[in-house]
Amino acid sequence: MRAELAKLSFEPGVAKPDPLLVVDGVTRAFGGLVAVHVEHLEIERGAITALIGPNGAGKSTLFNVVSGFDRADSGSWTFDGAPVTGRSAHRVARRGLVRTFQLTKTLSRLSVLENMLLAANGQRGERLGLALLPPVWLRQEREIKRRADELLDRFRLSRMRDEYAGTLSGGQRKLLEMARALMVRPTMVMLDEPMAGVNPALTQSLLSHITDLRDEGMTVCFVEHDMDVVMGISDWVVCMAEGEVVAEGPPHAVAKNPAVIDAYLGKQHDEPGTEPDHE
Amino acid sequence: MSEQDEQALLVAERVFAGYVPGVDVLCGCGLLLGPRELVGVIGPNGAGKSTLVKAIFGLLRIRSGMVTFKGKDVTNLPAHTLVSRGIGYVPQRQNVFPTLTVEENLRMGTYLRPKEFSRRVATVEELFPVLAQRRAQKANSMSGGERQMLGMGRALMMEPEVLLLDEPSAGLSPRFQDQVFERVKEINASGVAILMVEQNARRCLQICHRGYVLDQGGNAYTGTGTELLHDDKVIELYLGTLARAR
Amino acid sequence: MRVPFVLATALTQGDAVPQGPGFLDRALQALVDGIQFGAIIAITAVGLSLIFGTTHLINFAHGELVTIGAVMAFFLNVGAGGPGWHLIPSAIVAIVIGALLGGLIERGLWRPLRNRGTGLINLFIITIGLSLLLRHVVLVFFGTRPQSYREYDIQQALDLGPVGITPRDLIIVVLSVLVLLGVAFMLQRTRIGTAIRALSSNPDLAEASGIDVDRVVLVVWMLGGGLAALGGVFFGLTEIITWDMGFRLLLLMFAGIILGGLGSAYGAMVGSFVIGIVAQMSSLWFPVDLQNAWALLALIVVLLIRPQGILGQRERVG
Amino acid sequence: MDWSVILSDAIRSGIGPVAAVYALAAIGLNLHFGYTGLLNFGQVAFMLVGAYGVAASVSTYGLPLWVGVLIGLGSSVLLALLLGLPTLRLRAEYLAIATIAAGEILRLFYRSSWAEPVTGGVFGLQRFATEFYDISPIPRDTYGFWLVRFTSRDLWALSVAWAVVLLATALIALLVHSPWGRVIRSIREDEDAVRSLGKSVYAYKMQSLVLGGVLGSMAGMMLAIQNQSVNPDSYDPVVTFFLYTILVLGGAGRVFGPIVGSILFWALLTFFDSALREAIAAGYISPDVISAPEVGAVRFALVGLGLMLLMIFRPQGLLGSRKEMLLDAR
Repeated sequence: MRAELAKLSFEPGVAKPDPLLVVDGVTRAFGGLVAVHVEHLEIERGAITALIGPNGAGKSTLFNVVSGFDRADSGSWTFDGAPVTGRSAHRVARRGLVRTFQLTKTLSRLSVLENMLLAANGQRGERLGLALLPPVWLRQEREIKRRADELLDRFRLSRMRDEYAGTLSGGQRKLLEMARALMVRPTMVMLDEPMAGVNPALTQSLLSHITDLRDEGMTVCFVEHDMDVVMGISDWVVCMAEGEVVAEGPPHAVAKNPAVIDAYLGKQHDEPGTEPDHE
Repeated sequence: MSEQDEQALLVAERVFAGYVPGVDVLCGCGLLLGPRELVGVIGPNGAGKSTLVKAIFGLLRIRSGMVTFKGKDVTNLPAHTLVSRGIGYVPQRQNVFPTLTVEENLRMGTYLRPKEFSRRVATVEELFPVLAQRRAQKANSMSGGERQMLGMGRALMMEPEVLLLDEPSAGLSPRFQDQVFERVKEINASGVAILMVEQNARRCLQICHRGYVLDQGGNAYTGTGTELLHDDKVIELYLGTLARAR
Repeated sequence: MRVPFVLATALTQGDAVPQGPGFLDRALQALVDGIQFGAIIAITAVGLSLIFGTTHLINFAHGELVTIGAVMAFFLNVGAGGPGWHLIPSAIVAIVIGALLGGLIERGLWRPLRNRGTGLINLFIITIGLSLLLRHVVLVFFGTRPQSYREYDIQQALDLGPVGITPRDLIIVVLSVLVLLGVAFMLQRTRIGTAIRALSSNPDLAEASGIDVDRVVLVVWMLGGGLAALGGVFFGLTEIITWDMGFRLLLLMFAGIILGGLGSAYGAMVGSFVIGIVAQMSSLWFPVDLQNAWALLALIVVLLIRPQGILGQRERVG
Repeated sequence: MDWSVILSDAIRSGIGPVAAVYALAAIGLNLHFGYTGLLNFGQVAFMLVGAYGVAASVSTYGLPLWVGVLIGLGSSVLLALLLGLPTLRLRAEYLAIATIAAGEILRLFYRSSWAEPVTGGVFGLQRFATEFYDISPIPRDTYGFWLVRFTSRDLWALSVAWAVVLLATALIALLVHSPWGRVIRSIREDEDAVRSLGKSVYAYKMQSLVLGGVLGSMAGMMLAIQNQSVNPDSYDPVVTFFLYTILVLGGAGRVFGPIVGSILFWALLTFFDSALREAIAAGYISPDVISAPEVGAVRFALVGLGLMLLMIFRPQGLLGSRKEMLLDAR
C-alpha cells in the first residue's frame, strides 16, 4: 500500500490508484467565514489517511459534511463509487462510512454493552413488528453480543461492560465510541480526534487497533493533533489550513513540506517591525 | 523573574479544573503576568490553554488552586466582578454579540460604567478605525477579522489593566492574523498587560515578552519569547517526530 | 348625533338588504378586531419571548401572570372587600403587583433552580406545575363566574366609515401599540434593553462584558410580569375576566412567538398580530367558536412549511 | 372526621377504572417521554380522537362498537402521523408546543357548532357503549372489600381496563428490552450518535409517537365507555399535565412507573379531596377559608405543587434511580 502511494506526486488533490472517498469542490461557510474549501481530495481504499492541520482548518467541518451531519454550500462527493452528496447521516452510515465525534457521543443511560449492541446493523429486532417476537431475533442478538464482547475485550472495556456509559472517563468514552463504530462493520471509519483525552497507556493500544483495522482491509481516515501518532501509523497525510488542502503525501514527505510547518507554527514573518522587543 | 513575582499583576497557582466531573483538564497549571507584560500561552491542541484562561476569568470552576489579581484572591469570582476589577476577556469564537450593532457591542463593553462610553469609544476607535466606519452595522455582518477587532475593542472599553485573549488569530486569514497581532502589540504598548493563548506559536512568541508552553494541563516550559521560539523541545512538543524528521 | 345614525343605518340596512354588510366591510371590521386582539396577545407574548430569549425557559405559567393581573385589577376595582378604586389606578397597581410577582418567581424559584443546574426540560415541567398551582389558587379566590370591570363595560361603537370600534377598544389598541413601542424603545435605546438583547445574543460574552446576568434576568421577569398584568386587564376589558383567561391566551402567545421566530421580541410582536388577525378574519368564513383553532392551526402550518427558517441556522456538530 | 371513609375513598379511586385509564394513557406517554425523549404535551388529543372514534361511530353512524374501536385506533395513527410530520425533525420544545396546540385545535373543532352533527358539539354524545356492558359476565351486585365497593358495572369496566393496562405494560416491557427499544432509548440520549450508526432517527421517533398515541387513544376509548358519554371539554390540556405528574411520580422510563404513578396519584388526590370535605363538614376548616365547592380547585392546586416539588426534589420518581438521573444529559 505504502509503496503504491509513494509513487504518486505529493501535491494537493492528487489522484489515487483506488480511491474509496472522492470529494470534489466542497465548500461550507459559516456566516462570512469559509470553513471548508476543498477542490479535490481522494482517500485511498485500505489505507490509513491522517487529516492534520491547526485549529479552525476545517477538518471537523469536512468530516461533518461528508458524513451527512452538515450540509455543503456546494460540491459533491462519492463513496465507494456511489454518489452520497447531501445524503442524510444514517444513509451514509449504512453505506459503510461510519464516523466518531470529537466530543464523544456516548449514550449515557445505556450500559456499555448496550452502546455496542445498538451499533450492529441489520438487526431484525429493530423492526417494531419483530421486536415483539424475541425468538426471531434472540439468536442474532447472541451473535451480536459475542461480537460486542470480543470488541470490548480488544478495547479493554470488558470490566465496564454492564456499567452506564455515562460513568466512563473521557478516554474510555473515546475507546467505546471507536469500538461502537466497528460494530457497524464499516468499509471506512472516520475518527475525529480519537486520541484526545486518552491516557498514554491506552494510546499505544488504540494505535495498534487502528493499524489492525487497516490490516483487516478497512479504510481509516482520522483527524489528529498528536504528530507522533500521525507519523507513526499513517500511510498518507493530508494537511488542511484555512479550509483548504495545503499538502498531501506520505508522512516523511509531509514532514518536510514547508506548507505544513507554516500551517502549524504560523507563517514566518521577518519584516523588521515584528521583532520582539524586550525591556 | 523574582522581581516580577513580587509585583505580578495576575497570578494563577496550581490550578485544577475541568468540564466533566472527575476529569481534570488542568492539573496544577500556574502562570504569572507582570504589569505591562505581554505573555503568550502556547501548546498543542488539547493542552488546556483555553481552559486555563476560562478558569482564571471565572467562567469555569476552579477545583483547587488560586488566582490572585493585584495581590487579592479572585479565585472563582463571577466574571462580571472581575471585569469591574479591571480584567478584560475576549473569547475564542463567539467574541461578539451578533445581533447587536458595532456601537451596541462597544456599549456593552462599558456596561458597568456607561458614562465612560463616549470617552473610551474615541480611544478604541482610534485603535480600530474599522469600527468607527461600521458603527451602525450589525456584528453578524462582519468578517472574522473584523469581529476579532470588535471583540478586543469591546473588552478594552472598560480600560482594563489585564486583557485575556483566547486564540485571537483562530480561523482568520493570514492577512487578518497579521493585523490582529499588530493590534495586540499596540494594545500592549499602550500599557495593558496581555495574556494571550495562541495556536500560532511562532507569531505569538515573536511579539511576546515571555511565553508559557502548556502540555497535558500542566506547564511544560517557560521562558522569553525568543528562547522558546528557538527551543527545539517546543517545536517537538508541537510537531513530535514531524520535527525530528526535519 | 353619530350613534343614533349608526343604529338607523343598521336598521335600514337590515330592512333593505337582509344579508347585512358587504364582505369587504365585514373583512375590514374583522381586521380591526384582529389588530385589537393581536395587540393584547403581543403585549403578553413579548415578555414570554424575552424570558425565553434570555433564559431558554419555556414558561408555561405565563398565562397565569396574565390572569393574576386581570383578577388583581378586578379585586381593587369591584371585588367584595376590595377598596373599590377606579379601574385606572387599579390597573396600575395590578401591573406593579404583576411585576413584583414575576420578580419574586424568578428570584425565589428559577434562579435557585438554574444555579442547581436543573435541566431545561425539568424546568419546563416545573412551569407546568406552577401553572396548575397558580391557576387553581386563582380559582379558589376568584371563583368560576366570569366578571367584568365596573368602568368602560358597555359602550357604543364609534362609526369610522365601514368599521366600528368602541372608544374603549380604540384606546386599548392605541395604548397597546404605545406600550409595544415603549418596549421596543427600551430594548433598542436603553442600557438595560441593550443588555437584554446582548444576553439573548451571547450569554457567555454578556457575563464576560461585566453584565450581571442574574440582574438582567430579574428585570426581564419583572417586565414580563408587568406586561402580562397589563395584557390581562386589557383582555378582561375587551372580553371578560375568568379564572382561566390567561391559560386560554397562552397557546396563542406561543403561536405568535413561534410564528415570529422563537426568541426574538420583535418577531413575537409581529407574530402575535398575525395570530390575532388570523383568528378574527377566520370568522368571515368559519364559525366564531373556531377562531382560536384556526390561529393555532396557523402555528402548525408554519412549523410545516418553514421550520428551518424559524429555527435559524442549523447548529454545527462536533 | 371519618378516616375510614377517607381511606376507602382513596383506595377505591386508586384501583378504580379512572386510575386504569390514566395509567394506560401514561404508558403511551412513557414511551414518548420516558423512553424516546419526545416532549409530547398533547397526549389528551390521542385520548380525544379515541373516545370520539368510538362515540361518534356508534352514536352518530349506528356502527357496531368494535368498528368504532377500529376507527378510534385509526384516527390516532393518523393524528400521530400528521403531528409527527412537521415536528419530529425540530427541537424538543417545538414538539411540545405543537402537540399541545394540536390538542386544543382538536378539542375546539370537536366542540364547534360545525362538527355538531357528528360530535354533538358542546353537548357531546351519550349512551354508545351498551354493547360493552351487555357482554359483561359479572352478575348484578356490588363487589369489594371493607368499605371499598364497586357496582358490577364498574367492576366489569375496571377489570377490562386493568387487563388492558397489564397487556400494554407487558408490551412495553417486551419492546423496550428489545433491539427496537434499544434504539428508542438511544435516541433519548443522543440523536446524532444513533444517526452516525446508520439508524433513521426520524422513522423510530415516528413509530414511537404512533404507538404511544395508539395507547393514548385506547385510554380515551375506555374513558368514554366507562362514562357512557363524551364531552369535548373533559379533554383539555390539564389531562396531559396530570399524565406527566403521574409519570414523574412513578418514574419516567420505568416499565411500572405509569401504573404505580396512576394508582398513587388518584389515591392521593381522592384522599385530599375526601379529607378536606370531611374536615369542612366536621368544622375543622372554616367554610370561609375553603368552601366545599372549592375543594376541587384546591386539589388541582395541590397537583401542581406536587408536580413542582417532585421535579425539584425527586425527578426520578418513586421507581427511578438517582444514579441514572444524574447521568441525564438533558
